[in-house]
Amino acid sequence: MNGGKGMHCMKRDYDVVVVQRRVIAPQHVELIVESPDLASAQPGQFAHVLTPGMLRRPISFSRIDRAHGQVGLIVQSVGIGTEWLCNRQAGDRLNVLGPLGRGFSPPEAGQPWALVGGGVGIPPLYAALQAWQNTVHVPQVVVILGARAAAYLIMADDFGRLGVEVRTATDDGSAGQHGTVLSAVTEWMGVHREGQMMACGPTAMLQAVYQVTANWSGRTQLALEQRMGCGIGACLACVVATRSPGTHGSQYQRVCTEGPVFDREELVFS
Amino acid sequence: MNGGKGMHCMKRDYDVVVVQRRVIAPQHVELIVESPDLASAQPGQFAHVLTPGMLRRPISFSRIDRAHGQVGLIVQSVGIGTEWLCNRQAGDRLNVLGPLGRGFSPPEAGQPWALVGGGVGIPPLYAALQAWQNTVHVPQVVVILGARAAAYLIMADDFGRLGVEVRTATDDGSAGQHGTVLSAVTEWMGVHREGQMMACGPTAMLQAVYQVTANWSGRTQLALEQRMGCGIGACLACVVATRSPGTHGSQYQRVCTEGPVFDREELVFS
Amino acid sequence: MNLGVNLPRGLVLKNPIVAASGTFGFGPEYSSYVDVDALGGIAVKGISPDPWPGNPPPRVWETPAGLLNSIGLQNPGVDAFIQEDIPFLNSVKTVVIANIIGHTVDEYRHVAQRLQREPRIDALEVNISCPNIKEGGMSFGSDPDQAFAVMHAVREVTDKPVMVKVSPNVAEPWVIAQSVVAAGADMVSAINTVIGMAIDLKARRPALGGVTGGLSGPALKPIAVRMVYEIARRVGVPVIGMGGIQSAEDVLEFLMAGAKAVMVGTITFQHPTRMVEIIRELPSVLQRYGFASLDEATGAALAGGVAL
Amino acid sequence: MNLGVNLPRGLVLKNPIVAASGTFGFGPEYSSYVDVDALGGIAVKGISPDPWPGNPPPRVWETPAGLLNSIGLQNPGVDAFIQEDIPFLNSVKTVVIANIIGHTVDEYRHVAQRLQREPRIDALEVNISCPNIKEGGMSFGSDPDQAFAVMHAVREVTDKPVMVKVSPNVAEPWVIAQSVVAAGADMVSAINTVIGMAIDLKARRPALGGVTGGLSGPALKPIAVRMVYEIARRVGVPVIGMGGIQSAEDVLEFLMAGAKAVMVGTITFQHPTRMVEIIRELPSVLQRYGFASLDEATGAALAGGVAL
Ligand SMILES: Cc1cc2nc3c(=O)[nH]c(=O)nc-3n(C[C@H](O)[C@H](O)[C@H](O)COP(=O)(O)OP(=O)(O)OC[C@H]3O[C@@H](n4cnc5c(N)ncnc54)[C@H](O)[C@@H]3O)c2cc1C
Ligand SMILES: Cc1cc2nc3c(=O)[nH]c(=O)nc-3n(C[C@H](O)[C@H](O)[C@H](O)COP(=O)(O)OP(=O)(O)OC[C@H]3O[C@@H](n4cnc5c(N)ncnc54)[C@H](O)[C@@H]3O)c2cc1C
Ligand SMILES: Cc1cc2nc3c(=O)[nH]c(=O)nc-3n(C[C@H](O)[C@H](O)[C@H](O)COP(=O)(O)O)c2cc1C
Ligand SMILES: Cc1cc2nc3c(=O)[nH]c(=O)nc-3n(C[C@H](O)[C@H](O)[C@H](O)COP(=O)(O)O)c2cc1C
Ligand code: FES
Ligand code: FES
Repeated sequence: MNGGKGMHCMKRDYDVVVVQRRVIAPQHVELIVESPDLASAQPGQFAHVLTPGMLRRPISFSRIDRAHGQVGLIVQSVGIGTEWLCNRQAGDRLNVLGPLGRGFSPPEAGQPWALVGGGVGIPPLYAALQAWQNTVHVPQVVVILGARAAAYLIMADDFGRLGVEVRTATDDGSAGQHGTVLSAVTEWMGVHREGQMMACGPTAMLQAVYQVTANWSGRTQLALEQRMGCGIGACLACVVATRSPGTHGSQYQRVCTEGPVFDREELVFS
Repeated sequence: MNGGKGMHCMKRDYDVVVVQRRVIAPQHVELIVESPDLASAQPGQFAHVLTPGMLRRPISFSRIDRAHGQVGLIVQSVGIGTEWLCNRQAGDRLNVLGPLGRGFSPPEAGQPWALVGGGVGIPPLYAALQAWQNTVHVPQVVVILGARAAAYLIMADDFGRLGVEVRTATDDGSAGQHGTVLSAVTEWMGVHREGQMMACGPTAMLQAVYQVTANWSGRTQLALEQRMGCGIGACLACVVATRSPGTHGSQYQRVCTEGPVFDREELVFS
Repeated sequence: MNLGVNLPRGLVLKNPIVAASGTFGFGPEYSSYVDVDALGGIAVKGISPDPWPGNPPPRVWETPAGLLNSIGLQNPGVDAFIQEDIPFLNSVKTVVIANIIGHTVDEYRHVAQRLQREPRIDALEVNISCPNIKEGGMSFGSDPDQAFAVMHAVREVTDKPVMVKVSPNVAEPWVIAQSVVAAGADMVSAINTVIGMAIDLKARRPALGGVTGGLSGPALKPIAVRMVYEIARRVGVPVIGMGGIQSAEDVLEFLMAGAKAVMVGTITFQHPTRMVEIIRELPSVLQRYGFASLDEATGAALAGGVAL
Repeated sequence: MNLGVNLPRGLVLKNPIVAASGTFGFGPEYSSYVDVDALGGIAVKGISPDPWPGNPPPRVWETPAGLLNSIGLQNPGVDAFIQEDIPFLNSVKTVVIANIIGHTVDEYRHVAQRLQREPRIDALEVNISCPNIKEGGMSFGSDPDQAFAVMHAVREVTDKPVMVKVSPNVAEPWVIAQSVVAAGADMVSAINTVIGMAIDLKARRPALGGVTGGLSGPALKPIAVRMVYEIARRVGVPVIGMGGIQSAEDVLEFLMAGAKAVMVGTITFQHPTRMVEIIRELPSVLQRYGFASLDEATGAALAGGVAL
């Protein structure tokens, strides 16, 4: 079609089949979809999923099973699009674009590693741990999970089965520490002056992590959410303020293309 | 609720259940719905049916079975609303307003009676014949049906089973007379200088019937279609030009309220 | 929660949901489908001095999440309205707002004067989207001076509460709103329909008998919310917002943009009882978003860092 | 069926479907999802003399059948565009239209002049919805004289085909269209987005970082069709129509309202390949409605009894 232009290996939107659906928490559903294409994703990347709304919905991968060509999507029902997604059943098809965006950079060997997740920010951290736990040797791994209440501490068991230390915090104290992930994060940074952190969750949580890591000498990667249009870099809807200029002439970079994962030093986060 | 105002016997929109669905011609589906309320309808009245569009869709009754509290709706798929309706299955619910509008006046005893229908204008004529064949004594009944082609001559068998004379015409000559219902109508008027006619069908057909009955001394009732908003008389969307003023100060009357059935003498039809 | 709304000149709505003019007839049509008395009020169809015939059909056409209409303000004239419709309206236990229209300033004045003597009419809504036949057919609503003249004439002959309904088909509807307030309008209602058009592909002609028509329904909502926002922060009088309301959340959106009450139109065609459902749900929706009263909600999105 | 469209100054589109400015980036972004060469053309994002930062996020919000955006014309400036984006565009085998923006007449002239020397740019689209910073921030598109001044300045420095993109946020966009044609515009493109707004109920503030935004998508279609109709019958130059196109039927609707070609924007976000599908389906849709060519369809709903 684009003969002669080597750069044009045509991607496109495509259909994938839901092979399994399970309710994992109130208003939270995990869909396992079959798709070798999506299963080529890096942890932290996302699929842009067609729903009945005007725009597609960005959803991260909760697990990436390259061997079986399957990925997981954990969806929290918060509006028309996610409600529709949560109602999909095994056998249904989803139309997707992806995998999209820049995922997490792999952890560095030899450095302690903290994965800090809140709400539906937890799934991509699981995908990250799954991908790199056995390929990168790190001396210590801790997973710090936060949620409103015990019922919403999604994937805690999955992490447990990977044999890593899991600390939890809930707003209402119904499981783990009473409060946010912040105290566990601070405590961990106190012990590990060097190290690496990957965080994903609600903007308020990421802002707090951004603040407390200000004087920490480790590396912090934050996976952001932003309202998106195209999902592929064309519309400049999904921007976040950054220190170095992105493309298109401003201090803004695109969450869908340069992100969703940014190094904290890149961001201007208030 | 409206205590004291005797006029306010509250109607409302309500759900009815589809008990049977059958494909009766290409793109034509008959839905039998259970509803004693709808089954109180007069032939020629309609239900205003909720579909995924902005507005409801007006659909006439193809049969009215008061005894069993059931009515039939024959729907031709011509757009988003009717396509959705044609896809309803037994067990599904429809939300309706109705029965609405002014149906056919019953035939007068002693006068020969012609029912002239085209396309999805045929169903209300069947309801009329069913209602009055055994209650009003008329000396002669003829049913004249037109359609694009043989496959679209809906309900011809149903009429046949009522034991009346059925003449048919198709645009392509694949059944009955080649051409429109007009020649059968003219022929019948030639034989019956007095009599009564009820016609329902596409606007072009009704206009032709309107023309050819201009000097006929019988009574002609025409059931019209018009784009509707509310369906209950409030929005003045569904008007047709008439000789005598309707309500609301113009020569227009409302198809949903004063109609859909009008005496030809009422109409200014060009 | 108290849903009452106090408006100028002693006009009190029992709740902020009013049926929009032209979508609720003259009252009786929907009265067997909706408990009219439960509504905050009803605005009847536009009324002119003499009968207006309206436009040739077809008069409605659907568009994505919207409705085009070219009814053309068909109405029986003010005398027939008083004689034939007020008797029914006398039995209604809620606020009745007469929507008035005219082709000249004198026609508006005439209708307002006739209705001044009718106690059943609680307020007037001056629809200035009509073409001014003396001034070449441009609508009264597209020129601040003409809008002023209409409102000024109406104010001379009535002491009833008066709202002027502004048209969105101008660059700066708030200038019109400011002008009618200067002329004595007690309130502003916003917005009327946006002019639109559709083609009937099969018929190869404009879909509406009136060629162009007015767009209403959910498609309009973002345009309407913006107009309410722009007007509310510029005029010192209550704004009645409308355009595409389907739910109690939509009502809250208009309140937060600056409206004191709302009108609901097109959705009634789909769901005759939706207005009553909205009234029922409104207290819990307000609470869900942290508002203890209607007044707290009104204008809530204008405060806090939004530059005027 | 031949889908080619001949436009002024030798501009030829292989088909009437052009990607709308701001929805297709600078070309490369969608190039791995769509066969860009199959399109009639692409209009790149608005380009100013210097980089513009754009508005703070959030920059998009969904509305019923519509999309609000407040991107704020973020772009790297004409120099970066020429250096970084033209190389890719050189590999594209279809028409490239540069959308140009500025805060003063001189800024528009500057961008047009810089691009005059770029053979890859086949045509200019002058976006006059930008605020005029010298004249108090009102957009160039809301005043016929200012619109004239912009087009006049552009015409002085370029002999490329130029279309002016009119804004629907004025009472009479056709007056603006007539004015820019008088100033030398070869074509008119219509319409840009309608200003709208939404409230984020949970956040209790306007949903967009820019407070108000531009409404695009299917909700807009009836407004856009009407504008194209009003403009096409008043200006003697080709009109490129747009606003809410989702299907080949929608394209036909714009053609029948008077457009010679169309642009397609928001729907691409949902379906990147929709434009290519429309191109494939267009011949059979034209035939289904009885048209043997594009030209037969253009303006078909204007003829036959529609009073001007
Ligand atoms: C990179 C990325 C990854 C994400 N991964 C997940 C995930 O794995 N699981 C999950 O449940 N959610 C995830 N989200 C959030 C998810 O996309 C939103 O919850 C969803 O778009 C809401 O759509 P809705 O129709 O249900 O809500 P509505 O509020 O009806 O949506 C209206 C519009 O706002 C947008 N929107 C609303 N909330 C958000 C949000 N938080 N972020 C971005 N856009 C939003 C929607 O896309 C839509 O365009 C992710 C978001 C991003 C940006
Ligand atoms: C009193 C009355 C009785 C009817 N009875 C039947 C019947 O028994 N069976 C049947 O199949 N059809 C009947 N029709 C026609 C039917 O209502 C239309 O075919 C239907 O509304 C088309 O909707 P759509 O969404 O499929 O088409 P679209 O073209 O997508 O509809 C768009 C809009 O136009 C309106 N519309 C389109 N065509 C017509 C039409 N011919 N008449 C009125 N409005 C129209 C729709 O209601 C809708 O608002 C009747 C119409 C009227 C007025
Ligand atoms: C069929 C119809 C008729 C209308 N007639 C009038 C009218 O007579 N006077 C008026 O001021 N507005 C009239 N309107 C406008 C509505 O009152 C309202 O401003 C508009 O429809 C937006 O609200 P909605 O989206 O809730 O319908 C009419 C609207 C419709 C749909
Ligand atoms: C995200 C976005 C960005 C846009 N940016 C521009 C722009 O830079 N220049 C311009 O002239 N129009 C811009 N537009 C308007 C579109 O080109 C088009 O006029 C409008 O979106 C209507 O078409 P649609 O409904 O098919 O999207 C933009 C629209 C969107 C949705
Ligand atoms: S969503 Fe369009 S650029 Fe990111
Ligand atoms: S459809 Fe509203 S009056 Fe007939």
